[in-house]
Amino acid sequence: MSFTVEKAIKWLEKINEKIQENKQYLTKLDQPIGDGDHGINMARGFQEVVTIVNEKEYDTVSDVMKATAMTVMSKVGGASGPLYGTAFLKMSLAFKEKEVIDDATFIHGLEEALNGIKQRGRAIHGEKTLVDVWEPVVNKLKQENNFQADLILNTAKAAMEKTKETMATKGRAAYFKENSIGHIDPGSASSFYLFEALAEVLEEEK
Amino acid sequence: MSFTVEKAIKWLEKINEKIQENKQYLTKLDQPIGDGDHGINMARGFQEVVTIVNEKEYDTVSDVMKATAMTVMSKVGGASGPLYGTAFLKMSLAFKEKEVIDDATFIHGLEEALNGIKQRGRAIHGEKTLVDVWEPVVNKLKQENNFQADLILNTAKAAMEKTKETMATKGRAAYFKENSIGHIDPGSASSFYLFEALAEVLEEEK
Amino acid sequence: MGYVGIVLISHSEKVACGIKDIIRQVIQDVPVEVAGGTDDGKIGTSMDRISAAIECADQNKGILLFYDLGSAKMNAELAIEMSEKENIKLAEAPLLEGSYVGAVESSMGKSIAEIIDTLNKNF
Amino acid sequence: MGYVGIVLISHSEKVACGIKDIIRQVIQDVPVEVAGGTDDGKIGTSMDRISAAIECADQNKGILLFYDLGSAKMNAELAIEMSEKENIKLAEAPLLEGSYVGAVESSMGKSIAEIIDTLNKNF
Ligand SMILES: Nc1ncnc2c1ncn2[C@@H]1O[C@H](COP(=O)(O)OP(=O)(O)O)[C@@H](O)[C@H]1O
Ligand SMILES: Nc1ncnc2c1ncn2[C@@H]1O[C@H](COP(=O)(O)OP(=O)(O)O)[C@@H](O)[C@H]1O
Ligand SMILES: [Mg+2]
Ligand SMILES: [Mg+2]
Ligand SMILES: [Mg+2]
Ligand SMILES: [Mg+2]
Repeated sequence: MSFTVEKAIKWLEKINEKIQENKQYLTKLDQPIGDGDHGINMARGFQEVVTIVNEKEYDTVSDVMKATAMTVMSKVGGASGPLYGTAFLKMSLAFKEKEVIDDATFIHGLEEALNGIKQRGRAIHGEKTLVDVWEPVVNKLKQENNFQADLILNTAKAAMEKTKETMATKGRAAYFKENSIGHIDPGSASSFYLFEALAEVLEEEK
Repeated sequence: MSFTVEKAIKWLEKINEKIQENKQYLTKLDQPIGDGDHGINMARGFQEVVTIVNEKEYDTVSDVMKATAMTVMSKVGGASGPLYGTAFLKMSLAFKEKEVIDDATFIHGLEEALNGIKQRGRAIHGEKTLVDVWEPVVNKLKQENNFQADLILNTAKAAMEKTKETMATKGRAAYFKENSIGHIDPGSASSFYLFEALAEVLEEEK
Repeated sequence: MGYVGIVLISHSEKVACGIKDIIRQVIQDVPVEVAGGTDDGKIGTSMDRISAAIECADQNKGILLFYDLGSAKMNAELAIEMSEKENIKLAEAPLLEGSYVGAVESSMGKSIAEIIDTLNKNF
Repeated sequence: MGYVGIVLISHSEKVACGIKDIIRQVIQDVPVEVAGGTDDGKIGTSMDRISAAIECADQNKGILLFYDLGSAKMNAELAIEMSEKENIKLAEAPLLEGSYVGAVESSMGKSIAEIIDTLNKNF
């Protein structure tokens, strides 16, 4: 595929739809092991993202990602703001000066985003954070080296569900130690929606 | 001498007079190496002490000291509240069940007060705190084993002035490290007034 | 049985209340009481406010006091000595960071000794 | 030349303002700026507020940022990266206790490296 400005905006709109729909659910996930604001944070941020990317004309996907990054950083609040903000900023940088964003470039962009998240949060895989969803998805995509909607969706979903079994060692949930086991990580759930939205954009292309 | 309820109240009234008169000065001492409230704290506390000890009839010096301790603890605020509060509380305990408070008993009471201050503040002599005035005065009194107004006055005054040369290692002034040198310790100044007042009570007796 | 109570002692009432807000976003059940500022609302600490906070925070499972600067500690110690209650402890940990950990631990039903243990490990 | 500026980053606006009050009782000259709460005044942190505070605290002698919990740190790091200024550092010390020490040190004309050194020794 070739990832265009139009597709990028579609992706962001779909992310926002899912987050608005699941705002309460995300917040509920954040209650037992956090401060109960993840849904509120994400909904506020992505609502604004959709407004901003539709307000202006964008020449490149890189510019769309940059605008998204800035808005997410400013509006989300909480840990997910700098984390997702950094992710979109890294994608923006990875897509800079690329005429066409083919599968390999896009996968590279997602990998850069993952690295950005890990660096920002000083987190590795298995700490019950959104890294636990991003890393398996990126690895799977790198392995296959092309985009398949099903692959993304299934990998993201399984990865998100797996966070239920792990103990948090980063972020607010880490204060709860063993008691964090048995709950899905809210950030992993929102990351699942992000990849679910991506899968749908790819689906529609067919 | 015999330290009576009347003398105790006279002592407290004289302390208060001196503190009210020097309120600004004490606060000024607390500005370069503290938070500039020592005069305000002490003036508020001892004004209330004088009100309280004149409001009720007291049978024993111990009771007067107890009432003073409670008022100082409640009203002074800041480090000097618990420190002077503890001092008067220890005196109250030392004088308990004593029919007559002779020189030896009173000196013992002051020693107990000093020990209470040191324990409360975890301070020893030389740390630029009110201990630097209390300890030389108590030691001198123990040496001589009787009360002489001059001796108290001169010892307290010299000790207070010496705090100018030392570096604070306890209390707020300790944050200023070397920069605390060159300033008289505010708590040592208020302690000087306390002993000056005591000297005057002894003087009047003659 | 209730939870270990948390008392926040600060020179500033705003600080104590703000920390309580931060904790309350996460933990609702644990008693968290503030003793901020002097009796007349100025910067400083008040033994009376600390004593009152101790009374309110008590659920018979112990009370943990967190303080900010010098005189706060001395007033806290005085309040502990004046209190009739047992099992009141002064936490040697940063006020905000420590009390947040303390409140989360208390919400998990930990004892005062277990909480102090965690604080010692963390700070 | 001015002083090293202090920025107080807390999840709570009250906490940040209250700490500033405590510092201001002792230190008047040093720039102390608050970045507390989210843009809409809720519990959380805001990169924009941190960036604004950095701007105001700058006297060309460096700026030291103090933060409370997790996301405050990430937002502070982002704000540092986004800023054009040099010599902005994140202090790894408790918010209240650390910033009080930092402000006193700054008032004595210490450099940012010297202040960080003191903080490392104290916490
Ligand atoms: N240090 C970290 N590294 C990676 N992810 C983190 C980190 N801290 C938190 N997260 C992610 O952020 C999510 C919480 O986001 P949110 O609730 O918006 O922020 P906050 O915890 O500040 O309230 C967590 O579920 C987790 O996935
Ligand atoms: N740990 C301590 N041990 C003994 N004395 C102390 C201690 N801390 C402070 N002081 C005394 O208290 C005085 C300051 O009192 P005050 O200004 O009323 O309280 P604060 O410092 O809380 O504002 C100091 O000048 C010093 O003499
Ligand atoms: Mg949250
Ligand atoms: Mg939050
Ligand atoms: Mg003072
Ligand atoms: Mg004070």
